Amino acid sequence: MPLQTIDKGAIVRWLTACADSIAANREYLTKLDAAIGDGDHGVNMDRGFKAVVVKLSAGAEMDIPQLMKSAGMTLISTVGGASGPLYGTFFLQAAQVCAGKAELTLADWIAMLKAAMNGIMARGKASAGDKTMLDALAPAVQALEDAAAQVHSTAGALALSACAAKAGMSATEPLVARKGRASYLGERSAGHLDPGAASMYLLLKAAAETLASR
Amino acid sequence: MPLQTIDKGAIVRWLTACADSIAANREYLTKLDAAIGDGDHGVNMDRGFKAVVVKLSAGAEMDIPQLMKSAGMTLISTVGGASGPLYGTFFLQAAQVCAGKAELTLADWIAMLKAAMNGIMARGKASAGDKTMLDALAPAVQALEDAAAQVHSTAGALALSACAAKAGMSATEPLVARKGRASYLGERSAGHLDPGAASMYLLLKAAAETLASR
Amino acid sequence: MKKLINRAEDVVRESLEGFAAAHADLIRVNFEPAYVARRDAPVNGKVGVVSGGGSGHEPLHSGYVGMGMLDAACPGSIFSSPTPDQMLEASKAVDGGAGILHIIKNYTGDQMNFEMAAELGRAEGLEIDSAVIDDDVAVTDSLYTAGRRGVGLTVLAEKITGAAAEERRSLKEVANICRQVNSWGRSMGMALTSCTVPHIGHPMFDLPENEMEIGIGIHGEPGRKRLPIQSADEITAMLMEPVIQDLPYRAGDRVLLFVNGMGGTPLSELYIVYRQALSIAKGHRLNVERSFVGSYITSLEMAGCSITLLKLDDTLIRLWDAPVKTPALRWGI
Amino acid sequence: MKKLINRAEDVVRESLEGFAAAHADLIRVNFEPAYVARRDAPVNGKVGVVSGGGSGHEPLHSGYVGMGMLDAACPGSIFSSPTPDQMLEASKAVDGGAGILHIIKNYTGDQMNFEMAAELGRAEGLEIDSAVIDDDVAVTDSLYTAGRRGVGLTVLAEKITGAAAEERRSLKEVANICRQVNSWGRSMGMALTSCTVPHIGHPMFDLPENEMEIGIGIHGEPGRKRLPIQSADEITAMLMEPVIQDLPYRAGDRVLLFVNGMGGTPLSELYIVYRQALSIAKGHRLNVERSFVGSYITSLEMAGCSITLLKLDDTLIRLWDAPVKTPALRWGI
Ligand SMILES: Nc1ncnc2c1ncn2[C@@H]1O[C@H](COP(=O)(O)OP(=O)(O)O)[C@@H](O)[C@H]1O
Ligand SMILES: Nc1ncnc2c1ncn2[C@@H]1O[C@H](COP(=O)(O)OP(=O)(O)O)[C@@H](O)[C@H]1O
Ligand SMILES: [Mg+2]
Ligand SMILES: [Mg+2]
Ligand SMILES: [Mg+2]
Ligand SMILES: [Mg+2]
Repeated sequence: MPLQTIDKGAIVRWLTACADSIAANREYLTKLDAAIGDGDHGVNMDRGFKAVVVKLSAGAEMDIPQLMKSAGMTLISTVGGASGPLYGTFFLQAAQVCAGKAELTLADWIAMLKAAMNGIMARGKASAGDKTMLDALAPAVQALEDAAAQVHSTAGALALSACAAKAGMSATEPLVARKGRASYLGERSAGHLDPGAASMYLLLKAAAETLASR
Repeated sequence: MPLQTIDKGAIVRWLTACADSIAANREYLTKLDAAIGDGDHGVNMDRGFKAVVVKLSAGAEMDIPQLMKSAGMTLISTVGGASGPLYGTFFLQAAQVCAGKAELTLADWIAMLKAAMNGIMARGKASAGDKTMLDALAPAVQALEDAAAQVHSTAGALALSACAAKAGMSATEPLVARKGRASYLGERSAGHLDPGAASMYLLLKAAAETLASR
Repeated sequence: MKKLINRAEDVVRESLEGFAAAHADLIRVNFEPAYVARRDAPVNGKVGVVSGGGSGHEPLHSGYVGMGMLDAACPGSIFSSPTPDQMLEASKAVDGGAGILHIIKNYTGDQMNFEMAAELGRAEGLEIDSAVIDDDVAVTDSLYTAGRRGVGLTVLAEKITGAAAEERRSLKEVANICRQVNSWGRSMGMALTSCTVPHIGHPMFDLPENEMEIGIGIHGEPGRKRLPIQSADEITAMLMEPVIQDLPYRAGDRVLLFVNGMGGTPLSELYIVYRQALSIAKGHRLNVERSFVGSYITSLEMAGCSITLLKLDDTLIRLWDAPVKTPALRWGI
Repeated sequence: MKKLINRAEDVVRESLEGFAAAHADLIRVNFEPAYVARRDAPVNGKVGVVSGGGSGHEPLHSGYVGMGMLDAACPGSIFSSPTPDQMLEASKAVDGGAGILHIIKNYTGDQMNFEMAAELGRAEGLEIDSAVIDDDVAVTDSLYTAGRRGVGLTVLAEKITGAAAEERRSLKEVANICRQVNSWGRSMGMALTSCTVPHIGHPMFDLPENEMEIGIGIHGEPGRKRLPIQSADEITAMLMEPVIQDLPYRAGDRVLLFVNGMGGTPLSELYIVYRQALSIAKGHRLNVERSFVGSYITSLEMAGCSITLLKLDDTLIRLWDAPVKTPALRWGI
């Protein structure tokens, strides 16, 4: 049986689920950011993803790459702060990799996330262990690649990647931040989850819950 | 037996006792003023009377009118606020009435307090019942006059005047202020003692305790 | 007590020392007795404009000493009127031969101390006139009180009167301009928090998290009434309507709209209040020709604001726009 | 929450609306996307100086738009970097044909958003250079962090850079002046209280009555360490010494001394800090040739202060003294 593909409807459901999850976790993300940052992460992400959903409804004509690009541009112009450009880059880079595709295979999705990750690394000059959103994204990409090598189902691979993202997010707690605002706290940044890692986990969890279901 | 007179030593002891009593009640007066004014009465009076005492030690040569005038001038230039000019006037007016005297009779003292009271009324344009220092001073003057008419001892008359001042002070509590800062509170000024009435009582109590004792 | 101070009793002096050093190009400070005078005082042939009052309202008054505004300011203890000797020495120091105007905020203490200073000054041959500022419409039954307080309008009066003096007008004219400003201006203020006087060490009154005081003065006194906190737009209406009704300001009047911060309120919030105040003014068809927004007459770190309206004519506008060069207010030069 | 606001989500827009109305003679405001531009922009042949950052630091940056300082400022949400489209549109609006300089406070978000804006702008044919401000010596191990923060020096850099642009210098020269200011300036700040972001509704951190944070930034973040409250003189020394040691400033250096309030601290206290900072500077035999005291870059209603030193030469002094005409800073015109 061929691996299940991801169609445009799934991407729309995913983006909508992202917005719902961010909205539901707005105070939680804000609280995480207040502890080691400036307390705007939840509000900014919520504003951004609400705008993404508005664009969705206006753009019934868009294909998958256009949807991803529109999400990226919208986040860039509505989120602000560090996460605006970073999540914007995430979607823009992913869009480039799937150019021309009407449906995505698991391999496409992996390539997209990898491009997204590289984009974030280039934009933010951070690496794994710096206590950033990368600490949730990188293990998720790795888990997807491992799963794909083992011919998992698309749904199973996505579930594994969400699981790895969650572990990666949790692992940011003891870390001392080396990038972003939290790094100013030095040792005092340890003992708190990174808010960007938490939001990244929410997006990847939403992917697992929507991309491979009809 | 002639009524006991008040000599220069007694005036010095009185001014010193005033300073001690104001210092001891600094927080109390401040608290009264914080409730219906601006909370500076204790501090301002304390600063003023401390300066009066410094002048005392420097002015061994001064006679009674000079002592009173010096106290008045010192209060004017160190207290500030409403009570600076008012208590300054109190001492300056009293000084004028005893010009040339080396010793004071009870009648002199009554005339001095009366002049002081009139000076305060002229300066502050307040009358009895306005919830001011006058509400302690006016009954004290009245009590002195009544006592003198009945050929009391000087000490007894002074004690009665302090007693009347205390009653007058207490009677300010239910009043709605019509003069000074407390008047801005309107009805909310009722239910609090007037700070200036309280300090006036302290001065008159100190007089009873020092002027007629050796 | 969360303050950047050393000993409570040194606050006014040390602050004045820092002020003197920071603005030595504009002012000089005398410490015994304490007053601030413009550096080039006395200015020959010009009326000397002198004000003063308790400290704790910075930048008022010392921050407004300089060309085009005050010739001298006398700082008292925190929230306490200064003493007559300060005012007397300040008046002598800035006497340019055309007389001295005392601008007095209407508080019993300030009135009496300035009155004594004027008596002393006249005895020494100075020509002294005075003008009183009493713009606070929160004090409604002024027959049964010490009268209206002088609040926000004081800043506008000092600016405009100073400009009139700079035009070398006579003492009488300068005093009349100041009185005109007073009769054409009205204010009202509110507080979200109390403030802490250093020597007291705790807030002047308790204001629960969800309450505010309407009709406060600038001395940490509680106001006329305590209400649940409301939105900026509602609060602005509560201040603007009594101000407008009081003069009253009428359709077509040209006005200056001044939104003042009490010290602890961020500038961004003052603009939110300004926005609504302007809209209310427009609703009454007032022509807001000049605007002024900032913390210009404060009550230590109190959070809150006041709103002042001043009716304008061509002369007042010219005097408001005239150059001013002081530590806290500067334009045109 | 003790704030003069309506709905939390409207704070920035409504404040900007009030600001636009109050200063229509100096600036104009674009709302979609949000930026403030000087009224006469673009100025032909002049480098356009553009800055921006999160809101909540007022008067920074919008208050500094006008002749002699910024051509445009982009306000973000409270404590959040603005977005590239704001910076792009602002840059286009003030492009007088001599290029655009972006002055960027060194925060990850600001850096990345300005970077994207510059990429977009260059793609549209704009000539854009940038200069970064990172003066906060509280961030010591900058190798392991996002680098030093941009704090108090930003105000001085915007003033001096704006004056250089006003002299019609080239983009390269203007950028270099800004970089020189950055390399010659150092700051450090402290907080007595936290501050409350409207949409959060409670203080960013708890600071007990007898404690303070040393080494804070301007975003309500806790600082490097928490200590018992000390006297103003001791606190001033705690800020001044690391600042002086860092550059280091040496005996004989000419400097500007800037004592900044974080928003909730009265001006009078800033002068107490200034007094001691000056005395420490003199102790190090620094020549304090210019002084600047006030709440110019704030953190909402936070109580606290920061101290900035800037080394001066004749050029920087001339540019500092040059006329400036903005809502929040004005002299010489
Ligand atoms: N250089 C970077 N590279 C990758 N992620 C980063 C970087 N800097 C910050 N982040 C992420 O951004 C998150 C903060 O986002 P947000 O609060 O929206 O922005 P800001 O810090 O500007 O307020 C951090 O928790 C972290 O995960
Ligand atoms: N017009 C007046 N006549 C007489 N006494 C007055 C008058 N106004 C105020 N006082 C007295 O002064 C007291 C307040 O003094 P103080 O607190 O030192 O001055 P201020 O009100 O200027 O702060 C009041 O409690 C009242 O007794
Ligand atoms: Mg943040
Ligand atoms: Mg008082
Ligand atoms: Mg007082
Ligand atoms: Mg932010």
